[in-house]
Parts: sequence; C-alpha cells; structure tokens
Amino acid sequence: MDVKQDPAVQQEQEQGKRIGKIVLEVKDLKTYVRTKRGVIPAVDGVSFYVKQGETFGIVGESGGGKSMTAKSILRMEPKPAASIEGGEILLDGVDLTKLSEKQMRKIRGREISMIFQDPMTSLNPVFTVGNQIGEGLRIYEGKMDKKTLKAKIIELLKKVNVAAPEKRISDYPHEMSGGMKQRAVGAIAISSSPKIIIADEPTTSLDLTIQAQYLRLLREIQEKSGVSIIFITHDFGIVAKMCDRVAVLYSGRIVEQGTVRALFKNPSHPYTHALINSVPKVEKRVDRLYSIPGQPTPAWERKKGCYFANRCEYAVDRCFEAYPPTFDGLSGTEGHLADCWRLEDKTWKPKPYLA
Amino acid sequence: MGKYILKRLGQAIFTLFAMSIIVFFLARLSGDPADTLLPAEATQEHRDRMMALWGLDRPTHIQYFLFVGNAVRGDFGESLRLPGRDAFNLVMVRMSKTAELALVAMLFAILLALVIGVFSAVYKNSPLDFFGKLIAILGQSLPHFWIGIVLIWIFAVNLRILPTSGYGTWKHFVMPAIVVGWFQVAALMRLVRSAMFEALDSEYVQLARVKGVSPMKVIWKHCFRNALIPPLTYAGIMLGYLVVGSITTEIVFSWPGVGVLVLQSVLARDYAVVQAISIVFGTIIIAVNFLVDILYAFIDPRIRYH
Amino acid sequence: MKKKPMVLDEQPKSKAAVVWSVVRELPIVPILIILIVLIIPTIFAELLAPHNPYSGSLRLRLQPPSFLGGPEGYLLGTDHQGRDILSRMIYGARISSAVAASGILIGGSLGIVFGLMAGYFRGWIDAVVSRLVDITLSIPIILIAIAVATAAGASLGVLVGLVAYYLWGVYTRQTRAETLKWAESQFVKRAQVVGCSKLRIMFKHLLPNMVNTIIVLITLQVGFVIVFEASLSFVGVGVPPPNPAWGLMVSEGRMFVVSAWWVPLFPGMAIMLTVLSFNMLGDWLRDKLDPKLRQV
Amino acid sequence: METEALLSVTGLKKYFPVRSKMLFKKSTTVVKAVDGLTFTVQSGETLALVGESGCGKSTTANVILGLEKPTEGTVFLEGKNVHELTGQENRTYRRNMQAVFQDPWSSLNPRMKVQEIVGEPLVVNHKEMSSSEVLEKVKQVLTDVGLDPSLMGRYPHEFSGGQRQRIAVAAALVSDPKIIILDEPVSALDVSIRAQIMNMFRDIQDKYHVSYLLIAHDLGTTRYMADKIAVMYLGNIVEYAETEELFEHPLHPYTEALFSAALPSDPDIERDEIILTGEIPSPINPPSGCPFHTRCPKKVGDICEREYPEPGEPTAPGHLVSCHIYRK
Amino acid sequence: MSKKLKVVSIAALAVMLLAAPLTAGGRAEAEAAPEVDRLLVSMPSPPLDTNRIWASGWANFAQFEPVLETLLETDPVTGQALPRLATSWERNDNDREWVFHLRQGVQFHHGYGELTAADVKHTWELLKRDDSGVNQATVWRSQVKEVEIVDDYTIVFRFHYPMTFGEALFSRAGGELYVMSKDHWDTGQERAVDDKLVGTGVYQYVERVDGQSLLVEHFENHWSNETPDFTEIMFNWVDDETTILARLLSGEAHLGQLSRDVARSAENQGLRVIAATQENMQRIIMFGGASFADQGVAEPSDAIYNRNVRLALSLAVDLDELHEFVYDGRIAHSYNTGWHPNREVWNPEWEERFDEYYGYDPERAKQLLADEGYEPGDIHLTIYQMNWPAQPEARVVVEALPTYWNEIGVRTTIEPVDFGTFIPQWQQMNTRGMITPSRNFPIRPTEQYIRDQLTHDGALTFFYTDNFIEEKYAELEAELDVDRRNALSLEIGDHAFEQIPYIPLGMTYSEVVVDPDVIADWVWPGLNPYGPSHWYLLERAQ
Repeated sequence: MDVKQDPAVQQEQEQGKRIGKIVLEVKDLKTYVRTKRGVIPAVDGVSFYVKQGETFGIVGESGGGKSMTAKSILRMEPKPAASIEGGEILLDGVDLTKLSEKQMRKIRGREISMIFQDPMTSLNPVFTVGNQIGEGLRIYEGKMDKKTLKAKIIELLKKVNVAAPEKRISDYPHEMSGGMKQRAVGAIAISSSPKIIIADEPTTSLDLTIQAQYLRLLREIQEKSGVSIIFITHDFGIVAKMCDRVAVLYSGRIVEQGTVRALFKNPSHPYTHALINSVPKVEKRVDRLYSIPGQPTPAWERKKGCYFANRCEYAVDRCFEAYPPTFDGLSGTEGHLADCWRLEDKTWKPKPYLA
Repeated sequence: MGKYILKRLGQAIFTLFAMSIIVFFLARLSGDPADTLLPAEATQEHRDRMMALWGLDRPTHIQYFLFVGNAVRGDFGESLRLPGRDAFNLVMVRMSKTAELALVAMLFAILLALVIGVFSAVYKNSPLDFFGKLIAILGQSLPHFWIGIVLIWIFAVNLRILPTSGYGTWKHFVMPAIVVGWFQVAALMRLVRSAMFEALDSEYVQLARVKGVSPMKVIWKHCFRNALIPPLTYAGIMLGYLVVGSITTEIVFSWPGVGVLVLQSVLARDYAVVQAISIVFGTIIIAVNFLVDILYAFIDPRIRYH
Repeated sequence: MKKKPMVLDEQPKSKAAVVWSVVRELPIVPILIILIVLIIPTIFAELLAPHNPYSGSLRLRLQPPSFLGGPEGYLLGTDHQGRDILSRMIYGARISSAVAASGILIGGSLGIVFGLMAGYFRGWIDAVVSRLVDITLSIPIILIAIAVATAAGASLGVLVGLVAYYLWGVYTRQTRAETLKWAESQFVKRAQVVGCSKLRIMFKHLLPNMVNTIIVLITLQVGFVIVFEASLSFVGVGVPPPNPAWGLMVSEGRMFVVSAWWVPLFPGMAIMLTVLSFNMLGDWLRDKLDPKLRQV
Repeated sequence: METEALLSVTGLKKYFPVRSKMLFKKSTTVVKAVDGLTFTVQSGETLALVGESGCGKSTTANVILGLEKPTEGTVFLEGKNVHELTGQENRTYRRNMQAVFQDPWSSLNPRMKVQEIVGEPLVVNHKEMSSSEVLEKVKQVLTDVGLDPSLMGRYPHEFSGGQRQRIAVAAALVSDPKIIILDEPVSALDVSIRAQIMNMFRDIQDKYHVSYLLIAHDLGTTRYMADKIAVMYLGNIVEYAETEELFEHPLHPYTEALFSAALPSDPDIERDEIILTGEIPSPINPPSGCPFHTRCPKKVGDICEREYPEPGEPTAPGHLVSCHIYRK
Repeated sequence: MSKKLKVVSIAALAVMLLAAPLTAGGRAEAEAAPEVDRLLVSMPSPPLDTNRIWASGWANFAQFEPVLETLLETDPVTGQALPRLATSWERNDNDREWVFHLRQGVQFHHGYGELTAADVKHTWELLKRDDSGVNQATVWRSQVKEVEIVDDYTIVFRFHYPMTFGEALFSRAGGELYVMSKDHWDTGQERAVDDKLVGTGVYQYVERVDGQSLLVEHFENHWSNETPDFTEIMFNWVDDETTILARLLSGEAHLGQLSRDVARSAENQGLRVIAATQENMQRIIMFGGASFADQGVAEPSDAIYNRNVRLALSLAVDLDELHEFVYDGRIAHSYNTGWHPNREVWNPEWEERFDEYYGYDPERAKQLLADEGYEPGDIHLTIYQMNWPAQPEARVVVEALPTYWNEIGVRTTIEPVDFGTFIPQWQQMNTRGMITPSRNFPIRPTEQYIRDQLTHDGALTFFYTDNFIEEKYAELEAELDVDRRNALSLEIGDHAFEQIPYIPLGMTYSEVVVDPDVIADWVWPGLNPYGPSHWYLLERAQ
C-alpha cells in the first residue's frame, strides 16, 4: 500500500492554508434539553475557538453533544425543548446568544452556513436546484432581476465544479446524480461567502469513493474561499484527513482538544486514547482492538465525578468524586487541553496500546 | 410511466366492471319496484303490465347484460319512478349540483385543514394546536344534519344573513358547504399535520433555515408544498365521504342534488336511477383515484413504480 | 426573552416520577368523558337508569328537564313518547358502544387479515384484495346502507354489518401499507432466515408491530361509527326504534329543536363529547405512538 | 479447495426484471444485481465481500440465505443445494445458516422479548426441544455473547445498540450454526462499541469454530475480521485474495482506488489519491466488457470495452484478479 | 395550557354548536311587509317531480291542484259536489251512465283553445293507459265501459257496474280526472306534457325546476274571472320538517306542511295553523292487518284471529290520551271505520256503544285475555312500521302502542319496513299488524269501502275478511235498489263494528302552517290526503 509518512508534507500544507485570526469563539456554552427524565445538559460547558481558514473537527459518539453544539452555534437548538442556558458564542466579537431570532436570521447563511448529514435529502424535492440556490442569494444580496440571479447561480455552480451549469439549473433534485447533489449543497453553503461552514457528518452515508470525492470538494471550496469549516464527525479517519485542530466530546463536554497531530500522537485523555486504539486500521492488521467496556452513561443516571470514570481503566478514587479541571500545554504544545485528574501528574500518559 | 398509466387504467376498468355487478344485484336486492311504485290498489294484471313495460319480466342475467351493454353507452333506461325521464340525464342534472356543492365544500375543507394542519404542526402542543384540532374535530363530532340545523338556526333564522335552504346565489352555498366540508377537515388536517411534521424534520427545511429564510417562508414555501401531497392522495376517499355527508346535508338544506334522489330512488326501487347513481358515483370516485395516481406521479416524480 | 431558565435537577428522576410524568400527560378530560358518558353507562345501565328506556307515558310527553321545572325524577326531561331521556341515553351508550365495538371488531379483524395477506404475499392476492378495497370504497356506503336496510329491514345486525363492511377496507389499506413497510424491515428478514413460517411471520412478527397504528385507527373510528349511525337514522335506516341509540334520538328529536330542545340536545351532547373525546384521545395517541401516521 | 468447502457458490447470477419506461414497448431490461459469482467459504474461516453500494453484495447474501432464488448458478452448503431443500433438510439448513444484520434497531422485533427472539430459531427448527431446554440454551448463548441472562425477559428497546447487536448474535448462535452471514454488522454502531462487537465476533469464531461471510464496505473492519476478501464491483468479483496479500499488493485498478479512498488512521499518512470520476454505472445496463472500464484510470484499450476479463492469478497463487492489464 | 381553560373552551364550543337553536328569537316582527304577490310554499318533494299526472297516485297531486280542474268541485264548507267544468250532470241506468254538460267558453292556458268534450275524453284515455299509476286506474280501465262524446259540451261515461260514487270520482275528492288539453297533447304527446302542463285552473304553469320548485301564475282568462289574492305561487320542495319551520320563521316560506308536534312550536313562534274544514274527508288512522280475518291463508290459530283478543287489544289503548297528547286534540273519533254520520248509512248506536268496544279499559282487556286462556306474554305481535307520507304522528303512535299492550301482557316488536317490502307480505296476508292512514270518500263511499277493504274481491283485500261480509256483499252487488243497498251496507257495518276489524285511532284534519302576516285565512276542505287543494281560495293578509 502506497503510504507516505512524512510529517513535513503535512506541515507544509497547513501553512499553505493561510490560517488567520479567530473568527468564532465559543465560551462555556451550555445547552440544556428537557426530556421526560428531567432536564439534561446536552452541551455542558463547551469552549473552543475557530480561526479563519482552518478546519476544526468536533468528534464524538452519538449522544456526545456534537450536533447540539452545532445547532446551538446557529441558534437552531430545537426550541422549546432545548435552550442555551449559559456561555457565549462570539462571532467576530458579537455574542450570538444575545441576538434575537430576527437578527440571527441575518447571521445564518450569511455568516455561518451548514452542510447536513445527507446531501441527498437536504435538497427540497419540489423545487429546482437553481431555485434553491437562488433563494439564499436573494436573501443575502437583495432583490435582483432574473438574469443576474441566473448568472450568479451559474457562477456558483461553476465554483463547485458542476459541468454544464446552465442545464443543471432547472433540474429537480431527483434528476441529479448523488455527486451533483453534493455539489449543489456545497454551492448553497458558499453562496453567501460565509465565514464558517458547519459540516454535520456530511459523509456518513456515502460510499468510500464518493466520500473521497466529497472531501476533496470541501477542501477545494475551502482553498478557494478561505472559509473556516467546523467538521462534526464520529470518524477519526476524517479528522485525520481533513482537520487542523480537533475537540473530542464525551457526554456534552470537551474532554480533549488540540491540533490533530498532537492528539493523534499524544492522546492525553484516556477516552481519546481508547477511541484511537479501538478503530481498526486499514494500513496494518492489528491482532486485537482495544475495546472500551460498557457504554456512555445516560445523563439522568450520571453520578458525580468524571463522566468517563466508570469506563476508564485509569480511574482512581478521585475520578469518582469531582469532575476534573482542564489541563493545558499537554504534549508540550499550548492549546492541547484535556480534562483528566491523572494529568495533574505532568508526566502521566495513557500507556501505549500494543496491538 | 406509460405502462404504469395503462396498468392503473386496466385496474380502474376492472373495478368498474366488478362494481357494476354489485350495483346491479344490489338494486334488485330489495324487491319489485312495482310494489312501491304502484298504488296499493293496483291489481296483479296492472302489476304485470308494468313489469313487462319495464322489462323486468326477463331473466336476471339477461337484464344484467342488457344493463351493461346500455350502461357503457350512458343509457340506463327510463326512470321507473319518473316515467319519461332518462335516468342518466336525471342523475347528471342532479349530480352537477352535488358536484358544485362538493367542490366548494372540498375547497373549504382543504383551506381550513391546511391552515389548521400547518399551524398545529408548527406550534405543536400550544393552545393554537389545541384549538385548531378542536375546531377540526368538532366538524366530525356531530352528524351533518344536526350541524346543518344549528347553522340554519343561527345564520338564517336568528341573524338572517344567509338563506335557510335551497339553491341559487353564492349565499346558498355557504352553510351546506361548511357542513359537508367541515366533516372532512379533521381527517385532512391530520394528513397535513403529519406531513408537516415530516417536512419540518427534514434536512431541506433545516437547510432553508440555515440559509436564513424567514420562518414564514420556510413553512409556506418549503414545507407546505411537500405537505400538500399526502392530502392529494386522500382525494378519492374524501369524495366517498363527501357523498355520505352530502345526502343528509342536501336533505336538510333542500339542495337539489342527488341526495334526495338517492333516498327516493332506493326507497322506490327505481332500478334505473339507482344503477345510474351508483355507476356515476363509482366512476367519478374511480376516475378521481386514477387521476390522483397519475397526478401524484407527476407532482412527486420520486415515486417509483414497482 | 423572559422565560424560565432550565435548571438541572439535583435529584435525577426516579422511575416512579417518570411514570407519574407520563400519567400526568394523559388526556385526562377526554378519558374521563369517555368513561362517564360511554363506558360506565354501558356496563351499569340497569343500575344507573332511573326509568324504563323503552316505554313512557304519553301524558308525560315532552316534559322539560326537572331542573327547569319539569316533573321530578326526569333529570333531563322526556321525549315525544314520554320516556326519560336520561335513561334512554344511558341505554343508548350501550347500543352505541355495542355497534361501534362489534363493527370495528369484525371489520377490523377482516381488514387486518386481508391487509396482512395482501401486503405479505403480494402478487395476485394483493391484486385481488386491493381491487376489492377499491370497489368497497367506490360505491357510496350510504347507497348500500339504504338498499340493504330496505331489503333486510333496519336492525342492529344490519347496522353492524354495514359498519364492518365499510371499515374493513380502511383497515385493509392501512394494514397492507404497514405490512409493506415492516416486511422490508430487518427483523422480518431475520425471521425468514431463521425459517419461520409465513403464518408465524405475519401474526407473530408483523401484527404486533401494527398495534400502535391499529389502536390509533380504532380510537379515531369510534366517533365515526357513532356519527354514521346518526346519519343512517336520519334517512330512516339506522337503529330501529324504539331502541335508544344516540343518533336515533338526535335524529328523531330534531323536530323539537324549538319546542322541546332537550330532546335532541342531550343525546347530541353525548355524541359530541364522545366523538370529540375519542378523537382527542386518538390524536394524543397518534402524537405519542405514530406521529407520521399517513392515514386518517 | 481440495477439501469440500462448507459453502460453495458457483456461477451465481441474480437478475431482477425492470419495467420498461416506454409506452407499448415490451420490457426486456433486467437489473443484473449479481452477474456470475464463484467463491467458497471453508469451515472456520471468514470471507469478506467488499464493495460499494449497488455492487451486489447484499443480493448475494439474500440468495445464499435463501430469501431469493438465483437466476442462475448454485449455492451448496455442506454439499446440499440450498434452493432445492425440503422439509427436514430445510430445517437443518436453517439451523446451520444464520445471519446478523446491520441495524440493531430494526433487526430485533420490538414486540418480542429477548428470550423469544433468541429462542425463536430453536422453537421453529428444533421442534423436539422442550421449552425449558430452549430456555437453558438461550441463557447459555446470552452468556456467551456477554449479556446478563437475567435480562432476557426484557424488550429490545431497553438495550443499547451494542447490547442489541449482541442479542442478534445470540439469536444467530443459538442453533449452533456452521456459518453466519454478517451483513455490515458494525457499521451502525458507535466507534467505542464497534471494537467490542468485532472482538466478540472473533472470540465466538474461536470458540464455536463457525464460519463468517462478512459483507462490509469499511476496509479497516475487513482487514481486522477477514481471512479472505472478495472485492466486488457491479455484480462481479474483480479481485479475490487472502486479506494480507490483498492489502499489501492490490492489483485491480478498482481495488487500488478503493484503498486510496480509505480514511487514514493517522494524520501523517498521506496517500496518492485516486479520485474516480463519475458514479457507479447503473446495473440496469452494465457496461460491456470489463464493468469498470468507464471509470478505470488504467484502461489498456478497446479490449476493456469488448471483453470481460476472466480471472487469473498473475502474481501469487490464490490471488485472483479480473483485469486485462494482467492478461497479456 | 391549563386543563381548566381546555374544559371551558370545549364547553363554550359545545354550547355554541348544540344550544344555539334554543336562543331562536322567533319570527321577526314583520316590518310592515310589502304586499306579497308571490306565495311561497314549502312542501316535501312530491314522489313524482313530473307533469305526467297519470303516472302516479294522489301523493303527487298537490302540485297539480292550482293548474288543473275537475268536472265537479267539492264545496269547502258543506262538502257537497258543485258544478265546476261541468255545469250539470245526470245519472241514468241505475248509476251505470253519467252524463256531464260542460261549461262553455272555458279557455285552456297558453292559448290552447276552448275546453270541449274531446279534452275530457283525452284525459280519461291518459288515465287508463298501460303506464297509468293513478289510484283509480282500475276503475278507469275496467269499470268504464265507454266514453261517448255527444257533442262538444256533452260527454257520457258508461260503466259496467253501477258507479255509486261518481260525485267523488269526477271531483277532486276521489278521482283523478283533472282535465288536460288535447290540443296541447297533440303537439308532442308525452314530451309536450313534460314541457308544460296545460289545464284550465285559476293558475297556469310557468316552470318546474327539477328537484327544486314549481312556479305557477294567475291565469287571466279563467272562465270564472276569479282573481286570486296571490298572483303567483311558488312551491319549493323541502324534505326536512325542521327546515320547513326555519323557512317559515325566516320568511322564506308563507305556507308549509308540518306535523302537529312541529306545528305546535310554530304556533309558539307566532305562526298560525289552518286546518281543513271537512271532518269526513280527512284521514282515518287505524290499526289493522291481514290476519284480522277468519278465512284466508294465515294460520287461524293465531291469537289475532280471536275476536276477543282483538277486543282486548282495542280496549288496552287509551284513545283519549293519544288524542290529547299526540294529536293535540285535533282529532275526532272514527266510530266505525268506513261509515260516517254524514253519509247515507249510519247507525247512531255505534257512537253510543263505542266505549264498550273501543274505549280504554285495560282491566277488562286483561280479563278477556285470561278468559280466552292467554297468560301474560303468550301473545306476541309484530308491528310493521312504515313511513307513511303526511302521517308524521304515525311513528309516535306505533311506538306508543307497545307500551299500552305491555300493560295487558301482550308483547310487541316493531319492525320497520318500507312500502315495497311490505306490499308482497301484505298481499300474502302475512302481515300481523300495522298503522295505516286511510281516507274516506266523501260521497256514498261505503260500498266502495266494503268492497275494497272487507271482501276478497276488492282491490284491497287485506284488511278484514269474513264469510258473513262476503255473503252480504254479494247480495249488495246484485241489488239495484238504493234503499236495499243501504240496508245491506248497514248490516255489514253492524257486523264489522262488532268484530273489531281494526283499532280505530281517529280521524284527523289536514293542516297547514301559515305566516299570518301574509295569509289571513283559508277555507279548504282538505280533499287530498297528502296536500292542500283549492288554492284560489287563499286570503291574503292586509
């Protein structure tokens, strides 16, 4: 198998991306959801930032709060069951949690846009693709005559490499191939030249070769427009391939975040460590996968202490008493953070799992 | 697509054929028309003469073949009860009045159901949802005739803003259409509501919201079009219900439609008219279902035909 | 935005609390109404009814309710035969629920069996059943009702038969659609792999999964049946008098709408409350069990 | 393949007729879902069918499971044609052949208790067993798959995804099958659970000596689980080899493209990306000749369009590849 | 949303939907209504919404009344036959020949010329057609031997048998000879009639809207030069009584037909009930059945064959209560059904002894049953209930009878049937009991009545048959002397009274409800059992 393992190449690419200042900063975000079992913290004090032009990954398992975090940023948490109960979401210094729905509508699409899980179902079946791309354009750029609108739509379709965009414009979604639909969704996402695109598990349902096409498309879009992407996924492979920095969510909290390389090379939180080791590798055969025992505890059954403690092989008494603080500067890099009591000991590390 | 249409057409024709058999024997189920139509004083000779006149002295299967042969040409014979009147014409004249009423009623039902359905889906579990549902269900919770009588008393006798009954101006349409249509609102509303839930849940609606489309536009442009489709498929069944309702409603509002005709014809064993009514109704319902199937395929081309 | 902030409960909810929170959500009012108006009278008619529902004295004809100055002991007044309206309503509940229950039971079971067969076997069985349903639904029921009732005479049996005949198509359609949906599911595939017989798959695997839908369907149809009975009584082919069915009472009483309003009003109220309650209950169940149910 | 294989599939074809879209025109088109498969599974080994959606791997599973009749070709289990079984033979076959499906949420009947689900194969196929014997067996397999048997009175919805998949495995194991078809058994599970389940499959194989036919699209999973791999494209096997041989030396251009598209397990891994153009062609009118020629970056010439490349063993014995590149 | 709010809102809506009619403010005060020229009539739709009057029975005739005239008219006050299209008439050959002298100068509507004997003969020919369905079709067809046109103004009807009730047959009171124009017929035969009806009445036909209405207007060239108070009459077909009441209250109808129960509410709301004048021409309501016979096909062992059982059943019914509470007192006793004091044959004893046979005495009834050996519960009757046109009270009575009979230990089942199902049963004498409205003929009807209802030979041999009556009627038929015939009639009457052939409930008047602001008064005899006649006598309110 043709594999290059040259860190220098990676470095080079990252720099080539022209990563700029911080665009979005989320501080101690708390989104609570009312369920039959009571109010549960779906997002439980999440803090991170995203710089211009970078790809920030949010990775975690179902129920970890990934999607709720994304929805909260867009202020689309399902009301009234869910509500933001604390924290700030600063977009260029403006706190989105303080904005009214009407003001938020000016942010959505224009400043932050989103790509959903399934490009196949995120187009409305009863409208033409041109219509759906144009809809956003008219909102962002005001009324315009049909001709200009059409020209702009075609321009956008060209940007996402749609062949013969003049013809595609009047197609209904069901008349297009899957790849075309992906591109159309991409065109909608960049139609307003947003600062940030949130991609919510955009490739989960795709085949490998199609996934590869799509990921390349996203990368192209980013290169062309310099947009920041928040990539929400459960797949470490995608993180490895696409992201600059990553945050690992577990039960509504970020347990570890940092650059992708730092995280992969020096996973500091036992959960991150376990996750990385429980994924079967394409590159080599492992004798036995690491497997994390049990499953995440539902919020209403949670005891005090670290949420991961009951599944953690390194847990000590303290882990069951209080939630650990966040430690910075792990693996010698600033910005590599993790929540684990064991990290009080600066030299402690989860022991490498020998497969 | 062509094959699909042909297949549906074949099914529709078969359904009609099977229906004709049922209708034919149903009409003969309840005895001789002579017993109802002739005065009690009539003699046997008188009776026999009438039976021969109407062709009822022939064997049943021959009557059936004659019936089918003529029915295909729209000839159901003369009404037994209204001699000299062509049964088919008689039905069609009345049917047009019923159709007018049904159309207005359907329009009313669809409008109200859409508004209630959409709002009660969007504002689920709110007072709006509750009242919307209440109004929708109320139309179903009392018999047509009673709602009709109540409306007559309120709007015609007390307030005098609408005519009590009869056919004529647009004002005559208001109350019967409400009565007939209201009964359908609940069912339609449920369809719209669940379709709206589906649409509201969909990613394309989320995408629209992310695009910054205003909530009203999300609801009325993106969800609404999709929520329209399921009620459409209900149109055929709805017609059936409309007929049930229109008969009692027409009697209360002395609407000159098929309602009274149905009642009188069946009670009078007016074979010709009963058959004409059933076949015309059945054909309309089958045709509407057929059209809906076709239309459905056009409106929502995602449908796959297996 | 002035709304109550959510507070994380210190104490996670106990099982009992969860159960209670579900119970609290039950549509208590409709359930109570159904109990009081329909079910309790159905069971305890003999105990509850103060008078004979079938006979009265013509001298006591059209007397107003006792609280409006009518004779003692006739709480809701008397009808055109001098019979106690309350007693008739109490026995009427029994007739209404009997018609609805047996009609739905017969029509429902037939429809479920046919729907399961059509949906699971597909092919010619499906074609035949589907055509039958089409035919059933395309001949207006009222025509059939009048024809059959004039031929066979109006009776409770005929009425139940008509209701069943009308409903079987609805059930067949719904069950068929559900069967098609579930037949694709992996647990059915698994059952096939295991080697379950077709009968076992239909009745052990498919049927239990349609219970939700069927229950919702039933709740929504109880009301329909009661109103249907009233419509048939209006054209003279419903429950035969002197049986005290609610629909018949309203239908017969409508001529007294001005002179003796209590005759149609109270049975009308019973119909309305029952139907409304069943619909509310049905809608609630639907929201709980099957919010995207594509059927009426 | 000298010893008689446990499962042997020969020349398997499954075509579905499609209705013509033209008015008055007779329909002749078919979907060639599976177009001539031949492979064997030996006792105790794991064969993986890998491919993207539409390649026919699920149809293959359905035919082997007896849910569909093949258009052509045969499936033999322990020397018996599975589509020509009767009575007791059929019950034996049902016992020996079990399956675990992808979605643990829909593969367990939500209206049946765990003990009913797990015990059903016995109830249906081992009519001689008493209910207490069935219950004993159910308890035993539940323990084997790592579930507490005391939970067997509960309904599936009371379990998490991983537990439900264990229940499904228990139900497959309960009749002591010879082979279990694993249809994407972990792809619907969370990452941390996947490892548990995959480990469990391996443990069970060790313990029961059962064969697996694994249907998968995830390469990591296949590399971890399978002994042999068949790569499928448009109803055909394009390459077939022992797992390590295949991963180390992929020959077919499609296999190469597939592997290059696999996500890396480390950010430092950078592969030459072979991005295939276009979509997988429709199986209704599959391309003539080599089915991959429409997207193949290494097309050698007209022959690819004309002639179907018969499989050969150009590099190593047992490493079959269907490609004209290696046919010169 | 609070539960309380929900409950309150449901209650509010319930009241709105259910109780609104109760707030009916009644008839609005007429704001000095302009004089009404078009009279609006709301009536149940006629069974035949057609101009072909020969096609069906009397139930259909109300709609023809304003347009057509008969040879003789019935005096609304005395009930006697008066000249109408015939100025005079003679009976010859022991009533076998009836000669009519027609009025000269009578013009047909729409310019179809003058009435002549040919038109009368033409009308008769219509009535005896193969497809004729009129009540007296048998009479017109088989009893009339020939019709001779002597000259344009003289016509002779010759009968096979003595025609004893010619005054009824040739007037509105019992026949269907509504004279129609032959010239008009000749223009297009049936189609011409379908197009319009051409008669000589005070009103002429304007148009008929299928299923909705019939409009007639004053005919200016009417021979009598009578000017009716209303220049137009519009009949609207309204089938639900409640709607008729609503139309009357809202001014959309000035005249309507309602059952007594509804009429009572109408009176409370300020409307007026006008009853017909002729007691002996109204409906007789009685309870009878084929099995009340001592010979025939049914099992004679049935309890109902026992005269004393019939007597007991009769005694168990409280007629006074029925009269007062169901009919509001607007009903008279029918002492011996088929006979009436206004007619030639009457026995005053019947009235005196009525209570003895038909009065209310449940104790005696019980005793009678016990004497005949019947235990309570032994006797089980089936009552066929039909919807008789223009008999809304019948339903109430049918439901009341079981209560009375239950008192004396007789069980009853009500079985709703319709006419068509019933008639074959009736003819096979399988019917056990029924309520039926019947009607007396005003002039010398008794013999016809006996023939029809009490003998095997009559068209209506399904009420009561009896060897004694058979014999006497045979005698009567052979007898030509009127006095002797009357004596036989009386003898049969005595026998019938004694045998309790039916339970007579009474005789009722036809009634209409009118808006007193529009209609001041109306004297009409009430000839047609199903609807009003003599429309030209309506008096408009000032």
